[in-house]
Parts: sequence; C-alpha cells; structure tokens
Amino acid sequence: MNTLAEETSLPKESESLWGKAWYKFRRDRTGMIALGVVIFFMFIALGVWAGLWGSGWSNVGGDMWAGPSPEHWLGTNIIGQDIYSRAIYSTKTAFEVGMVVAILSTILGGILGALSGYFTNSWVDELILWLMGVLDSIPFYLFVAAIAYALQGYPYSMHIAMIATFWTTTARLVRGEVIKLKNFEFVEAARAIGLPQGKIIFRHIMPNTFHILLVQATIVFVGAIKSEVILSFLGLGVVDGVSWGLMIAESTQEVQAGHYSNFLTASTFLFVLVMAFNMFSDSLQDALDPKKVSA
Amino acid sequence: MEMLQYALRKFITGIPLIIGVTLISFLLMVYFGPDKTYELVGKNATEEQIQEIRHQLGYDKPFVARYLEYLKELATFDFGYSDSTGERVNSILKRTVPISLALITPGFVLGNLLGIALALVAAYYRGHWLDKLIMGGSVVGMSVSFLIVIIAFQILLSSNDGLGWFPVRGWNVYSFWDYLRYITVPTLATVFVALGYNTRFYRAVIVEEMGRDHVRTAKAFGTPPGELLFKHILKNAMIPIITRIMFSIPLVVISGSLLVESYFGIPGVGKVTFDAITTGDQPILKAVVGITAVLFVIVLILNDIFYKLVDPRVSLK
Amino acid sequence: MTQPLLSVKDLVIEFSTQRGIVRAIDGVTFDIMPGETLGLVGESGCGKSVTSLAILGLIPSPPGRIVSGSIKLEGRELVGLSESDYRHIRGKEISMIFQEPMTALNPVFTIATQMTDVLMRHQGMTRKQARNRAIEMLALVGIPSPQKRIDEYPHQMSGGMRQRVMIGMALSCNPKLLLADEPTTALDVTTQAQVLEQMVKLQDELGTSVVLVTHDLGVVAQSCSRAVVMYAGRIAEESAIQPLFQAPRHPYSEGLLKSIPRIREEKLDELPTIPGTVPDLLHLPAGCRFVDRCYKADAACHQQEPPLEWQNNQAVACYHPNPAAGSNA
Amino acid sequence: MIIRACALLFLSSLLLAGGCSDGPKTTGMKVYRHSLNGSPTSLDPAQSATIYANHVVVNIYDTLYSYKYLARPYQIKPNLAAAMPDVSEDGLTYTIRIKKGVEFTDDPAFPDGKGRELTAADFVYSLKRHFDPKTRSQGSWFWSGRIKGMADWKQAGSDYDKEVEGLKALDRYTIRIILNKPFPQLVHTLAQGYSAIVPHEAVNYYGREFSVRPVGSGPFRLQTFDSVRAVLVRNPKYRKEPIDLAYEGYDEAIHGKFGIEKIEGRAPPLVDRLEIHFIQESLSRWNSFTKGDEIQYAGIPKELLDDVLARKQPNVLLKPEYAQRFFMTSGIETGFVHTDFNMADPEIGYNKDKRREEMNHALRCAIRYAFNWHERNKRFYNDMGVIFPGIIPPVVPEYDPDGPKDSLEYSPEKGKKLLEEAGWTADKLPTLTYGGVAQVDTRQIFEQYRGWLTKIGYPKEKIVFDSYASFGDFNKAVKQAKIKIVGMGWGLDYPDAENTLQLFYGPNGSPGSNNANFNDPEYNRLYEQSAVMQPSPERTKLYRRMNQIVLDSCVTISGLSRQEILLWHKNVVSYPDRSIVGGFHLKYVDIEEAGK
Repeated sequence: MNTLAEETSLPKESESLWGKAWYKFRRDRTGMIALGVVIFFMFIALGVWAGLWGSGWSNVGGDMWAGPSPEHWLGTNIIGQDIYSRAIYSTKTAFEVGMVVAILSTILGGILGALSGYFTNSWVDELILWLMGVLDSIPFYLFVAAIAYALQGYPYSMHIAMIATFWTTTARLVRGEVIKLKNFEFVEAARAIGLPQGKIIFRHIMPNTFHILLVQATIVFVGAIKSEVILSFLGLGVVDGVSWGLMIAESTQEVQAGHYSNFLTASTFLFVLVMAFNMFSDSLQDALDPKKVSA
Repeated sequence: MEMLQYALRKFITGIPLIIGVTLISFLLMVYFGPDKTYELVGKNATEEQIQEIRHQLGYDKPFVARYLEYLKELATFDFGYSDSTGERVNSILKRTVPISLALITPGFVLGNLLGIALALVAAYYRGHWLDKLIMGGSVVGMSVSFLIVIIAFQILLSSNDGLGWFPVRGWNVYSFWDYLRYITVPTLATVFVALGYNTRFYRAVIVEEMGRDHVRTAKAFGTPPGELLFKHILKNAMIPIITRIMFSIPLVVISGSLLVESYFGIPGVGKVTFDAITTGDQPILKAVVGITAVLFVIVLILNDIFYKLVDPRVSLK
Repeated sequence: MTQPLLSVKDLVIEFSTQRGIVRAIDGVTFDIMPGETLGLVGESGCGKSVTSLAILGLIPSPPGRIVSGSIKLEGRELVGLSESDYRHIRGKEISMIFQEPMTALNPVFTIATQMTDVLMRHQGMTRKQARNRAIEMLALVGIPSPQKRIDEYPHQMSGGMRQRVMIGMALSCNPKLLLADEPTTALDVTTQAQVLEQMVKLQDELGTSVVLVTHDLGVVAQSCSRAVVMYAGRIAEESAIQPLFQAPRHPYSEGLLKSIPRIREEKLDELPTIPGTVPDLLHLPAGCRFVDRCYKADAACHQQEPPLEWQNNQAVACYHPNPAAGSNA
Repeated sequence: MIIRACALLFLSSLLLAGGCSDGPKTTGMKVYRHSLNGSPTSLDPAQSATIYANHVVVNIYDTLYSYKYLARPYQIKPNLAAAMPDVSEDGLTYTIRIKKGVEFTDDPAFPDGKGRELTAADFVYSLKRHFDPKTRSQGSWFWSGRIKGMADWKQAGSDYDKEVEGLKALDRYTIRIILNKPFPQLVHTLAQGYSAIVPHEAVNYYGREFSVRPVGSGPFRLQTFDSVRAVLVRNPKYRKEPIDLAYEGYDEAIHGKFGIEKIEGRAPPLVDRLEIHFIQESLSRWNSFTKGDEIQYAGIPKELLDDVLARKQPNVLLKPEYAQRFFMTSGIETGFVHTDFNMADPEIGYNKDKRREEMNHALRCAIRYAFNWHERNKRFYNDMGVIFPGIIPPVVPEYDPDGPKDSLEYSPEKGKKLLEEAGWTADKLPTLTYGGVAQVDTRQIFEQYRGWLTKIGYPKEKIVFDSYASFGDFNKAVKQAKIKIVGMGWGLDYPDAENTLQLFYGPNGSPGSNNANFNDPEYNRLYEQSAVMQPSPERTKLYRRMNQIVLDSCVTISGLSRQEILLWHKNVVSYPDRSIVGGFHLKYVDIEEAGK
C-alpha cells in the first residue's frame, strides 16, 4: 500500500554482485594472501610447462638418498633423482589435474544442473537426478579404479573418473539455484516475450549461477589434487611423469627408514597449495555471498 | 503402519537406482575390469587352459545373460564364490564387514560428535577469536591429505622411531584391549581428517539456524542460551546433520576405509574390495556394489522417516 | 508529570560492516508513558527496528554495538545489563512481536510448548498451570477452540492466527511494555485490521504500554496516541497523533502523509511520493540528512544538522518547519 | 541426543561383532609367528604356484618326497614315500611305495568325521586332478605330455573312474608311474606342493571352497586363513618320526650356533601353533619384527641395510645390537631377475626383413650395454646380489663360475657405437614399451632404466612405462606378447638348470613361460636332447652351450640372484629357508619357552 518501501529498497539490489564481491574480496587480507600463493604456484607450473625449470626431474645421476646439497637442494631419492625438481615438476601435474577436472566437471555440472532445474519434474529432470543418484551411490574408489582400467594406458583415465564423480555436487547446487531463479520476474518476462528456452536457460539463468560455479570449481580443484595423491598411492593415479602423489607413495616405505625428504617435500608442497586454495575459496564464498554482511 | 507402507512404496521407487548402479558398475567391470584369467593360469600355460578358465569364469557368456544372473544373485543375496580364493562371497563379507565396522565406527562417531560440539562452540561465539581459531583449525585439517596424516601418525605413534605405543599394522584382535590398541591410530587419523569438514559443515548449518526469526523470538522471550542452542537450534539443525551422517553410512559400511585398511594391513571389507578391484574378482565386486546400492535406497527411506520424526511439516505422502 | 515507563536517551548504535562503521542510530531520545501507545514511524532502514531491538538488548553483536546513550526501564538502566539479567526482563517485563508470523514461531514445536516454556520460565508455573494460562491467552486473542489449537504446530495455522498467537504469547506474562515490530505488515488488509484491533483492545484491558514500530502511518493513526517519526537514524519529528496528522511540521512527515492514499477524495491523481532515496548511512549529506530530498532545503540546511526542538509537546528537527497546528502563519 | 545414543549403541554392538573374535588360548602353548612378504590366494595344492602358497600347503598336506631340513645344496629325501623310487633301466617306469597307517586329519568331509587312511589311490587321484579342467590347475605343466595316457584321459573327459596307464595304484601302498620319455626331474616335482595328496572326499564335500578348507595329512591343520595371515595348529594325528639331524645334513660349523641340536630325536611338528603373517611392506614387516613378539621372522628392508649390517662382504655380519637379539642366515636365492626382449615383436625381435632383424639384434645388444648391473644391484638389491652371465644361476650345480662376463659389461660408449654402426638414428629408433605393474618399485626400476637408455642417445619420450594396475593385466599383456621389454623374476621349482633353460625353449612361447618368445632351432634341439638326460658332465656341457646361444642373441639382459638375509628371534630354534618349494622347514621350528 505504501510505495516508499520498494522504491527505497531498489537501488541496493541494482549494484552488481561481482562489483561488490570484488570490492569485498579486495578487503579480505587472508583471501588476497591465499590468492597470491595460488598464483605463485600457478607461475611455477607455467614455468615447468614452458620448460624453464623442473625439466631434470627424471635424471638418475645422483647418489642414493643423498642429503641436501648445492646441486640437489632437497636431496635425492633411491635412484638418485633430484627431489626438488621432481616436486617442482609435480606442481604442473597438480595444476593439470586440478584445472582439467575443475573446469570440465563444473561445466558439466552447470549445464546438467541448469537443465534439470529448469525442466523440474519433466523426464529430463528425472533422468539427470537418476544419473546423479547412481553416480553418488557407486563407491568412489571402485568407480575410479574401474574407469582407470577402462581407459588403461590413457594418461587421462584418472581425470575422467574424477570428472564423472565430481560434477554431481555442482549440478545439485545449480539445480536448486535455477529452481529459485526461474520464478523471478526477469525470467517470466523473458518467457513472456517468447524467447527460446535455450536462450532463457543459458543467457538469462546461467549467468546468475556463475558465483556458485566459481566457488564449486575451486572446491573441486582442491578435491582433485587431494584425490590424485591417494589414487597414485593406490596405483590408479598419474600414469606418466611424476606427481606429489607418486612421490608420497614412493616415500611410504622410506619414511619408516628415516628418509624423510621425499615425504616432507611432497606433502609440504601439497599442503601449502591446498591450504591456500581452501582459504581462497572461502574468501571467494564470503565475497560472493549476498547474505553475508560482515565477518 | 503408514510408515511401513511408505517404506515399501519408497523402496519400489528406489529400484531404478539399484538397477542403474548395478548396470553401470557391471558394465565397467565386465568390459573394462581386469581379466582374471591370467591370474589363474600357471607359469607355463597353454591356449587350451586359458580357454577352459575363461569358460569357468563365465567370460564367454553374453553380457545380458550375465547381468540377469547378477540381478538374481542380488535378489537372493547369494553371490557365489570368490574367483581368487574360491571362498564363499557371503562368508568373506561376514568375516570382513564386522572388522571394517569395528575399525571405522569409532572414528566416524567421534568425528561427527566432536564436529558438532566444536561447531556449536564456534557458532555460539561466532566472530570471536574462539570461532576464528576453530575455523582456522578446520581449514588446516581439511588441507592435509588423508594419506599424509596416516603416514605421519603411524611414524609418530607406532614405529620405533616414534613413540612405538601401538601396533605398526595388522589386526590380531582377541580382546577389547587389543581392539583399542589396534584402532587407536587409524581412528585418530580418521577423526583428524573428518573433523575439519564436519565442523565447517555443522557450523554453517547451525549458524544458519541461529539467524532464523524464531530464534530471535525465543531470545526475545528470555530463553537461556543452553536451551536456545540445544532445544531450539539443534532440533531444527538436525535435518541437514542427520542427512549428512546417514548418507555417509553406506560407503562407510561397505567400502570401509580402503586407505586405512590397505595401509595398516587390516583384513576389512575395504581391503577385500580393493584387492577384488585390482584382481578383477567380479563376484566380490558384484556383492559390494549391489549391497551398497541397496543400502543407499534404505538410507534414503530412513532419512525421510527421520525427517518426519524431527520436522512436523514433513508428511510421508 | 508521571515518570516514564521507558525512557531512551541519546541512544547511539553503530554497525561495523566490511565497508566501514555505520551509525544506524544517532542520538535518539524519547519516552514512553505507562499505558500509552507510541508509534515509531519511518521508511525501512531508518533505524526504528534497531531501536526496538536495542530496547530488548537484542542488537546482534558483532557487528552491532551500543556506543552511548541510555535506556531506562522505570529508572533502571538496561544498557550494559548482563545477558542473564536481561533474560529476566525479556518476555516478562518487555516482550516483543515480530513482523513475520510465518517464521517468528519455531516450526518444530507446538504452540503449547512454545507458550508454556515462557510462562514456566517467567511465572514459575507448573506445566499444567502454564497450559491453562496459555489457553486463556489464546482465547483472549480470539483464537477459536484454543484447547484444541494449542497442540497444533505453527504451520497448521494461518498468518493471522499465528500473529495472534504471538500477541498472546507476548502478553501472557503481562509485561509492562510490548514492542510490536511491524506486527501487521505481513498480513492481508482485513486480517491486519482485526489483529490491530485485538492488540489495542488487549492493551486497554491489561494497561500495557506499546511501542508500535511501523512504516505505515495508517496503522499509527488507528492505534497510537503519540508518534516518533524517524529518518536515517535520527528523530525528525515527535508529536501527538492529532497535530501530526493535521499539520506535520517536518517536510519529511509531510511527505509521508501525502503518500497515503485517501479514498474520500474524488479525483484520484497518482500518489505524490518523496523524490530521491534514503541516503546511504555511510555517506550522509552535510547538514540535514533530509536535505537532498527536501523541497525546502537551502544553504542553512547544508550547514549543519538541525537540532530537535520542542514547541508545545511537538518536537521537530528542521530549520524551516511548517507552522504548528493552530498557529496562523 | 538421539544420534549420540544411537551411535554409542551401534558402537558397543560392534565391539561384540567385530572386536572380540575367537581368542587363542595360547597360554602354555608353543606359538611361532612366521612372516612372508606376500600372501597366497588359494590353498588348493593344484594351485600352489607361489612359495607363499607352498608355505601353507606343504605343512598341511603330505608330499611323497621332500628336501632335507639342513642340507645345502638341496637334497631330496622320502617323505610320505617309504623310500626313493625304483626306476627302470630306460628311466621310464617309477615304482614308489608309501608309508602305511598314515591318516588324514579328522574333518566333517569324511563320512563319520574321522580321517581315513591315506592310500596310493589318493596320490593317483591327486595327480589326476591336475588334468581335470575344473581344478584350474597351475602345475599341470610339470607332467603334461610326460605321463603315459594322461592326455587321452583328459580328452575322454577326466573321468576319475577311468584308469590312466601311466599312473596306477598297484596296491594299497604302491604307486606306479610310466613316462612317455625320461624325465629326470620327476622326483623333484613330487616334492612340490602341486603334488601334495588330497582326499577326494574333501574335494567333493567343499567344492569350490576346498581352496580355503584344506584337509590333509601334514604336520599341521588350518585354523583360520585370510589375506593377512594363516593360522595353523598341530595335527595330533601326524606320524611320529624322530628327527635324525645327521641325516638332515646337520653341520656343527653352520648350524651349531642356532641351537639346532636341541631338536635331535624329537618328532615334528615342534610347535603347537604356527602363525604365518603376510606383510608386503618390508618396513612395516621389519618394525613389526623388531618390536616385541608381533612376528619372529623377517628379512631386512633394503632401506635399513646399512643400519643393521656391520659388514656385507665377504660374509654378512649383523651389528652387535642386532646380533644379540636375532639369529641370521644369508644366502642367494634359488632364482634370478632378468629383463627380456620380446622377440615376437618385429620392431626389436624377429623380422621378415633380415636386414632389419640384424639391426634389431644390434639394438638389443646396445641396450644391454646401457644396462648398468652394478647400479641396479646397488639401488634395489642392497649391492649384495650375485650378478652372472646368462640364465644358469649360481645356485644350480651346472653354473659356470668362469664363463665369459662380457654380456654384463656396462658401456654406453659401446652401445652408442653399436647403434651407429647398425645405422640407427634417433628418429628411426622404435618406441620401447616397458611393461610393469603400477607399483612404486616397478616404476622406479623403469625410471632408472630409462635414465640409462638416454645415455646411449635413446630419446626419452621413446621409452614409455606401460603400467598395468593389476598383475593379471600385466601377465595378460605378457602372455599375449604385447610388451616389448619385460622385467621378470624366476624362482626355481627344483635345483636343476633345466627349470630355467625351459624359459627360452621355443615351444614354450607365449602364453607359455617363454616370455621372450625366443625360438632358436639349435637351442630347441639342444634342450630336447638334454631334457631326457640324467645329471652328467655331458648334460652340463649342453646346458652351457644353450646359455651361450641365449647370450649371443641378446634376447635377455641377465641376470642377478638376490641375496637373502633372514633373521629370527633368539628364542626360536630354526634354520629358515624360502627358496625351493618354500616352508618345508616349518615343521622343524621350535620355540624355547612356551608363550605366556
């Protein structure tokens, strides 16, 4: 009955979510530090990719379990490979795994989630929900192992397995969001003026779920590199090259004999990256969460 | 009674799920899983022997026939004999599942209870240093790889270089005392890892509940904090909490803790399953997958029933 | 002059947000006399709800905190009161009704539980007594067959019913003061009227003082004897109902009044509204907070905040107030 | 709170369920806790392909023959058989008498639950089983084509009622075996777990589960068995045969320090309970061993060798702190590790194009030059393995200590030169797939190998690790000749080089044991010729010629026999052995004081 209320509450909404988010994020110290660390690791990875460093990871020149020395900063493993450059090289592996899995599973989850959310209680929704239910009910390692065999030899079997399992969470979240969104005026409007559904879903609805996708992507990234470690330990992980997982797997026996370098190096790298990513992802969540007023 | 009917109805709707899980996994193991034949042939095998074994393993039957067989096995809960040891799958499960449960449960329960406790504290002191401390801790916990934790704990607590208080590995449990000695390290590791995730999750849930209007109302009517937290907030927070716990149960029961078991050499179902995966012991895999799927459906049902118990708004229609 | 039941003096409340410290309440002062109904009026975000929460000591902290000022209940200082002491006041001496009847009641407990808990806590009743009292109250707030409905869950009731339950609950320990925060906003028009009536009636019977927080002057006109008009965390005008509605002295009050539709008038041209928007509390204009939206604004208004000045029990914070009712100019 | 309650309830119920299983009343019992670095899957003698399986099988079942407890090199002796076999002039007919009154352990499989007497017919049955497809035998290759009439019997559908001419029970206690052609190693095969004697009642009663419910006449009977351990208990009905140490090959100088003399004249088995723990991770195993009583026998993990040993050469010596806690023996394994080239692969092996075939030969020899045995030994075999040229390992009598060592030379230069001469260039070189199970050490061995190959100018990206997640799949790839380079180990079944020479016998090509798919007419001829000969200087000469052929054609990089260092607790009276058959010594093991 009184027009003031709406009128005055309008302008707050109209500020862009992203603008605000970035504004908030910039003020979040831990978030910025975390981001810095992540970028640093990414830089290392790029360097390896470009062949600037870490290329010597496979040389077997060195001594057996040599301690730290000028030419081998962090010592060597049993067959005399330089642990430092192996760890460095593994950074690339980690990002490879993380990126591929995060990006693809997010896209997959986003699209399927949007579809099932938009066509709720249609056969599309039913089908997708069923698929998600099924994938969630297969024990993870069994599933990964199966895929790993399925694509034995292919370097990407592990990635595919992870993607196939990780997308469901994203999909569920997106689905929920889309169900909320699709009753909003702007969607109604779009429908009213007879836009094709494809356009509505992907032009009008999807963009409003990007904040979820972004956060999910970071979470999946972390999940991926952590799973890689365990899978590599179980012999289902990285096929060629080297990864922190392989290094730790390698170290599981050594550590009991007091050769800690392999173990400590790999797990430190892993821990720092994962930690940074977690913190980054948290701050991102806070920044993107419209409800959050303050710390 | 209405509940029973409901459960039945629900179970029937759960059948597609079971079909899906079994079908997909069976496809994977039949067409892509490792080929058992070559584990069974001798050092100096002949083509003939290889064919014989393939035949005995049923590898030469058409897929559909084998799948139907599988469904029959699942329906009758008789999965035949392991392809590696020849032991009855059921007796294998009967032997290993209890061990896994005994191994995992303490960590699982502790992980959740502590998680909830810490979450309550953190949520109650939201924004204060205590909250920040707990949350910081849980992020750290989340960031350490399970494998690393296991290795570290084994060195620190079990090996001679460390304290050497607990058995390094194995499972020679004959008394409650043995039991405690053998589960301590795995349990600690499990809790350590689970705690981070749980605390965060539960805190989020509880904080959300705290923000609800009715909580403010309760406050406005002078409800003391204890009552507020445990009666008004926790009862409402129950639903997500229960859901989370419920849905982690099937995997805990069946795949056990594969990592812990294979690292500590504990003959639980997790280890058996993994060996089955790597050696392509299909009868065991079929059992494990099938049972997991069924458990999931059951959990779905229990979960809904639980909703009803907690939340009057939910009706089992 | 009798001493006020509750007196708020120079209350200042700040919220720390990521964008900086926001001063949500900036020196608010008013009294509530026993048995009277005071309207607390203003647009959303003007601080009226914050004020009422402050009275109950429910300002979420962090981020909010009371910087200065005092809130006295019968001369007893409430600011800085310990949680446990406050608990004995909440629901017993001061109780509150909230805007959203849908969510304000706990969905997982029956009405009985929620009401009896309060009674048992504050009146030391047994469950049995408490239950009877609760049923009494429900009957009082006009809930049909209360002894049956008392065992229902909130979701089984209509919005109006729930709000009545809230009122019943609020009054069950016959408090001295009832804070009603937009009690009817969420209800449809007809229910609004009924609920409001119900409230006023009870208040007369029980002699409770009421602070009615609302953005809806219509409601105020119906039920209040006095009103405080707030704008952006400060009091713009305070006055008895009659003069306020006859001759609002503050241009803002004037604007608010104009924006109420009057059915009586024949020619209904579209509602006049106040131009502009509520200022961001972080970036208040220099001088009068209302200056940017005020048709009377001049250089002086841009200089500094106008003080709240009394003129025969009608206070206004403006350099160019409209003439008071009766005074001819 | 609801969940807390449930949880606790749940937990407590579990303790009953999983926590407290059957407790052993070990008080006053002699318990010996053995350990192995791998676990058997099946305990069916017909499937006892691994030493792990044999460790259990030969202690639960009886074999006709066995090896003497202490005598090295190994000497065969009668076990269930009353004496060594009577062999006809032509070496084709064996007549074996078995001991009377030997009974199977009591088991529900038998009509009245009482184990009946073991007779010649049982042996006949047990050997026939290998040729019954249902048995899934892994040992039939010992006898296939050798026992007269067995092939036909199988053809006819493996009907146990039908007789096999070459395998008969003449009477209750006499066995007669007739061979198609002489098979000097026959007696050895009758000491294998494969030839252990099983009662048909049990096989039929337990069906598929017979593999985990063994019923035999051996010194022990099985109590529990799973993937981490097997628990055996004394078989009270086991025949009393006092130990004659002199006969068993007792030598004061060697065995004196282990207190073996204490068991003179006692009748095995000497312990009441025998636990065998299967522990893959060598260090977990070591920790478990060095720590109290968890296990009483183990090897030394390579990671710790320098911490434990005071000296490696000429003879192994423990550091005092260990020497005072543990007994130790060391010796080289009866087997060896080698890396084969798959000759069936035209890119490195045989090729229609003769020119290319020569190039491949050069390539193989070049790769052999790149192979650094010393490094391999140092990093993976404690620098204690014995490196020898070819495929006749030092443990067998036919070994030639002063044969030509050139095949072991490490010289990247020569390798490079060889490649160039043969006309190989980086882009021409084929991609080498090195097959292996995806395990840490396999991967490390591969990476080391790749490191060396780059030194002869082999492009790194052309050397790929073809990893298989399971041994089954790896074995499949090998048996289907899909992998170019195969790293393998061979454990001898019996101390006769014939057992290793057959690895390169053409007809044994994939899926047989000849993983290299080596098929050389001359070699094959010599093999067939020597296979029927009794041990003799002539035969040794043939053996060595065959060895030379293998070396000259660069089909394998070989070989290294690992040094085994075995430790056991001081309160254990034992002379451990894990090489031939495996586990046959366990019945002689004794414990000083009974378990508390």
